[in-house]
Amino acid sequence: MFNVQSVRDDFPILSTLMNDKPLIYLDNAATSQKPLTVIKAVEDFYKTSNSNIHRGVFRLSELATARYEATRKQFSEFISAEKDSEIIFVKGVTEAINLIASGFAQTIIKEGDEILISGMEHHANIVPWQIACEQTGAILKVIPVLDDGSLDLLAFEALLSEKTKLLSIVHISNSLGTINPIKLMIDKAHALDVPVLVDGAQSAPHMEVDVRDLDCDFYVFSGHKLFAPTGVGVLYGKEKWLEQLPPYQSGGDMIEKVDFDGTTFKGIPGKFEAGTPNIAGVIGLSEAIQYLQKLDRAKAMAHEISLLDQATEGLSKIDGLRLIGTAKDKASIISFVFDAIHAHDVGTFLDAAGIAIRTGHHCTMPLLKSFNVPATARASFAFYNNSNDVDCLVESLKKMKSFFL
Amino acid sequence: MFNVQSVRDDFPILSTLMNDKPLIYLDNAATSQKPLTVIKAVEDFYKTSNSNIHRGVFRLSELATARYEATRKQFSEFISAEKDSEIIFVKGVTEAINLIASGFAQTIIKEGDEILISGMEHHANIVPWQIACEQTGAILKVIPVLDDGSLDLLAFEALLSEKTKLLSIVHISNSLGTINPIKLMIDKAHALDVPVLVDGAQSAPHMEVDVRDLDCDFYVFSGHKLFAPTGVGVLYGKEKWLEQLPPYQSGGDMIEKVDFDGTTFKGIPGKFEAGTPNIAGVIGLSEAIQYLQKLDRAKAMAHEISLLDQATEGLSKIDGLRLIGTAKDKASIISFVFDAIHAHDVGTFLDAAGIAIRTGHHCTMPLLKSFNVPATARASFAFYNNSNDVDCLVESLKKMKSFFL
Amino acid sequence: MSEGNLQDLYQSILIQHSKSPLHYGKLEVFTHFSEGYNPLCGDAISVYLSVKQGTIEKASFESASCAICTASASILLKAIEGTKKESFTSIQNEFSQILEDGSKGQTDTLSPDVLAFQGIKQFPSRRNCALLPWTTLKEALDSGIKD
Amino acid sequence: MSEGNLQDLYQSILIQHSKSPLHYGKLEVFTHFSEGYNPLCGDAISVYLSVKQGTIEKASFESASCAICTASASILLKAIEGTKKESFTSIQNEFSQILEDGSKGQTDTLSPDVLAFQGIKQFPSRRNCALLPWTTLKEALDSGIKD
Ligand SMILES: Cc1ncc(COP(=O)(O)O)c(C=O)c1O
Ligand SMILES: Cc1ncc(COP(=O)(O)O)c(C=O)c1O
Repeated sequence: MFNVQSVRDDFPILSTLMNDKPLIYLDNAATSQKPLTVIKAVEDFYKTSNSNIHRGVFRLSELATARYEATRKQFSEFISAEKDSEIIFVKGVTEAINLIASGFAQTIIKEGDEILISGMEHHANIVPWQIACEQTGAILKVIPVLDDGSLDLLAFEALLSEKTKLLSIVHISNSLGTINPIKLMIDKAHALDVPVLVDGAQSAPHMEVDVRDLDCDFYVFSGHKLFAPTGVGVLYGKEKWLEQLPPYQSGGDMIEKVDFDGTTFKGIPGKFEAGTPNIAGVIGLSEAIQYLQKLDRAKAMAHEISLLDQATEGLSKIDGLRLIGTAKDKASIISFVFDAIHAHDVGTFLDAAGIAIRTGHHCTMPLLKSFNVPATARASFAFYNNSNDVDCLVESLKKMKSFFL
Repeated sequence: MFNVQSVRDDFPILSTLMNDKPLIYLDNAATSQKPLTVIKAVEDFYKTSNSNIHRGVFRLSELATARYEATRKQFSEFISAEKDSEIIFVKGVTEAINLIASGFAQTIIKEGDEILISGMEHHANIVPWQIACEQTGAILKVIPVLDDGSLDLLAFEALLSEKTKLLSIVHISNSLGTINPIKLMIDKAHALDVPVLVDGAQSAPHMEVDVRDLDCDFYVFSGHKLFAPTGVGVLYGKEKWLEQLPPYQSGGDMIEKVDFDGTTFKGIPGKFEAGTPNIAGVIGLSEAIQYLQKLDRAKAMAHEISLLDQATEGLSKIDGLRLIGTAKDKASIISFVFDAIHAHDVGTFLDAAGIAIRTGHHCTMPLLKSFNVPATARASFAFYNNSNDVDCLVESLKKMKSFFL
Repeated sequence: MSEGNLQDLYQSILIQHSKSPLHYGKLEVFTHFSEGYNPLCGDAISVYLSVKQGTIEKASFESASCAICTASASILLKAIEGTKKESFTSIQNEFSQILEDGSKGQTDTLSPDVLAFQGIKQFPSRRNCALLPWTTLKEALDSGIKD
Repeated sequence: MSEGNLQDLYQSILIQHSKSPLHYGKLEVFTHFSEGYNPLCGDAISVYLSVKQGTIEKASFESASCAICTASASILLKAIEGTKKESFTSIQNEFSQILEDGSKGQTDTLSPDVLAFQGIKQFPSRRNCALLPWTTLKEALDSGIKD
């Protein structure tokens, strides 16, 4: 069995109050909480080791550089990348996708080409492609979402063609919890030589990721959802792709030589890491990965699924509540609406009970439009949530009904 | 008098050892150390208040959003901006300049136009313009640097013309310490309707900045050099310019509405802040500004200048040492070379004595080329350095000579 | 905050307005129209006005919105019907005042129901919900079909 | 670390090589050439080789570089002159070994002077200084003018 209490003790915020009630944090899909080891690592870095990297010959700087580069290696192992240089540190998933979209627009996509995404993408995996298409004259194609919140795989196959220059697809929907069959989709795409970018914002926190097994061409992460600090993320890309793409931002640290007559760039990963990075963020990320590696992740996942099952059952019994997203394969994210109570009011009511959930479009407006709802209430569970959290959610929603109706 | 000891007590790292010697940190131009209040603010945020912003209706998220937006206001006041919405949070100076360069390349610069920079720019203020020029067919013009490390202002006036679409200029040179007469330069530029971007990476830590008094069009900062966390920075831009520039990165939080038929963006500042920002970084920045506001900055600056004078005098007496950068108006940054000892060996020797300086090209290769040196050793002082630090530097350099020669 | 404050926010008068909003529906004939949207929560509202010789003769709205927004629209459109276009600004100021400081001040033009919005002060993220109908109506007046 | 370790790094033999490097200068006639650059510290080096029938008959370098890099070049070029092109790899491995683990192992081809580089292990940021002449020479051999 997964010892959830011992895990909870690692996360200081879980023993605080919100609105005078013990905090029940169910907004993990927006951002995760941080274990004490991560918080301490950042604190210690600033107290004892803070220095810029890659440039100093003094001990502090050497150590900071070594830790920064060791995190690259560690993350590379964490997701089974082939080479450490395939790991690029970025600000988060949004920056990662912008980097790739901008590179594709500059060097790969031509007029008439197609980019394939799905109807359940986060805005971060829609808007950069709209812009890339606008700049190049390419066409954005969208895989439809079925009523249960799974992808229409037949339509997917029909949409995939030799015109497709990239399939960019979310691994786990942040609004619905749907786990997409990306391995299968990658295989189909590769059969037509179409590279695949996987938006892993929601998957890395919930499951083990093996990019070599998936054989995806890009995989992107946000640290803040992965129990690490804000402002840091990771772009994984296969070497052959990273080498093809032009630099994104330019400036210090990503160059080999600057001259007013011309500038030469570093190879990967350096060419994509311009300027002083979020060094403390990377060091926090390193601790977060270590924390995850010490967990029994299989048990943690099983625990999350048991929370999801408990919530699904509890919520299904509430009259007037409708679940949005009921695909067979789901992670511990659950969206719902009430016939007669707006999601926003649901959020405020739960807030008063100390329960933090998200309400709104979750940066997936087109998806919500296809479900014909303006907003949902969404509870998302991490491995540190427990069945009491779910009970409180269900009980509060029942109370809420009598409050509003 | 400036009470440097009491200030030193605020910075935990200053009482640590490096190579078994008390740390003497003279690499402040690369990155600054952080006061305990900043470190604590980040720690407390993660322990008690961590949440995503702009999206949640629950208390934690409201508070995080309020603090994030309050920092915008605070920073706006700190630099006397006209409107809070002129403050954009970015990763640092590198991202800020890339954002502006990319926007100018897309909407303002045309073939044959000119961008004017100087010969003492950091790579972050060179390479993005080289790329923008390459993309548009514009021409990069460079204000020459005189032998003492000041700008050739006559040449500047000659280079400025109605073809100039932007003057982008460093306020204080990170390699030489030269303080450029930017107010005068801005006046000259504005007389020809040329907007001015000021790279304030090195100025904000050393002096008070008043963007309204300067009347600059853009001013950019890196938090990590301003006693704040890594991975956060600020782009100030006049409203009229920010409104003209297109969004940079796209994704969540910067949109009004996303639809597969078309997307509308938020106004400023939102349109430039895509994705989850470095929330904890911004909160740390807020504390750093508060810390600075509590200092008597005039006294702190006078103290820094006394350190610079002491160092200049001490170093000048060492045979075979040559100062690089001897402009009249200088901040507390001092670069030097030895006839017979390479900067890199200087750095290693000082390191063994617990003294952290930078050696190399300091991301200003063209500048060093113009001085005909491959690298310099650079000591840069913050207000928390003291005269003992300078004494140790000078004494160690003397010892070094007998070691190597 | 507690369920006590929650009752401050969702006063029964407000809940009532949200369940049975006044002036709900689309005008058959209208001279001014605007749509408002709050991306944070997904509130969406359409405001219809029929303005004749500077007087708002008819006003209605349709919305997919939370209780706060719906109640706010209900109270606003009731208050605005029959008034001069110009008086909108003063009504709007009155309302802002109530949101801002929960002032128990006079309500000159607005029905006393509007005092139900005093509780919102404690819920900053819900302020925009209450304001959406107001900004939308303002837009309708400013940029709608001219009368 | 202390000044003791500093002496490990800057052994007197190494200082000597750096002050009076062997094989310094440009060959008048050369078949292979390459430039190397270390952006971290600004070390720059040019390597000149004259290769005939697979044998490196002459080797020299010019540089603006730190003591470690200069000494490394001096020792390398002395060792390489007169050897077969193919033997470079084994010499290079030998050198890497010394940097890596400070091994006191045999030096088969290299002059015993090279053992002065054992101290570098404690100074990871200086490793590249020692390696630059080696990678540059390798490049000269690989991509230089063919003999
Ligand atoms: C003058 C100047 N400009 C730009 C930069 C780049 O700043 P950052 O690396 O924080 O983006 C620096 C710092 O290295 C600098 O000193
Ligand atoms: C599926 C998905 N993609 C992308 C993002 C954007 O991530 P970030 O805001 O960290 O850049 C998120 C998180 O909001 C997400 O859930």
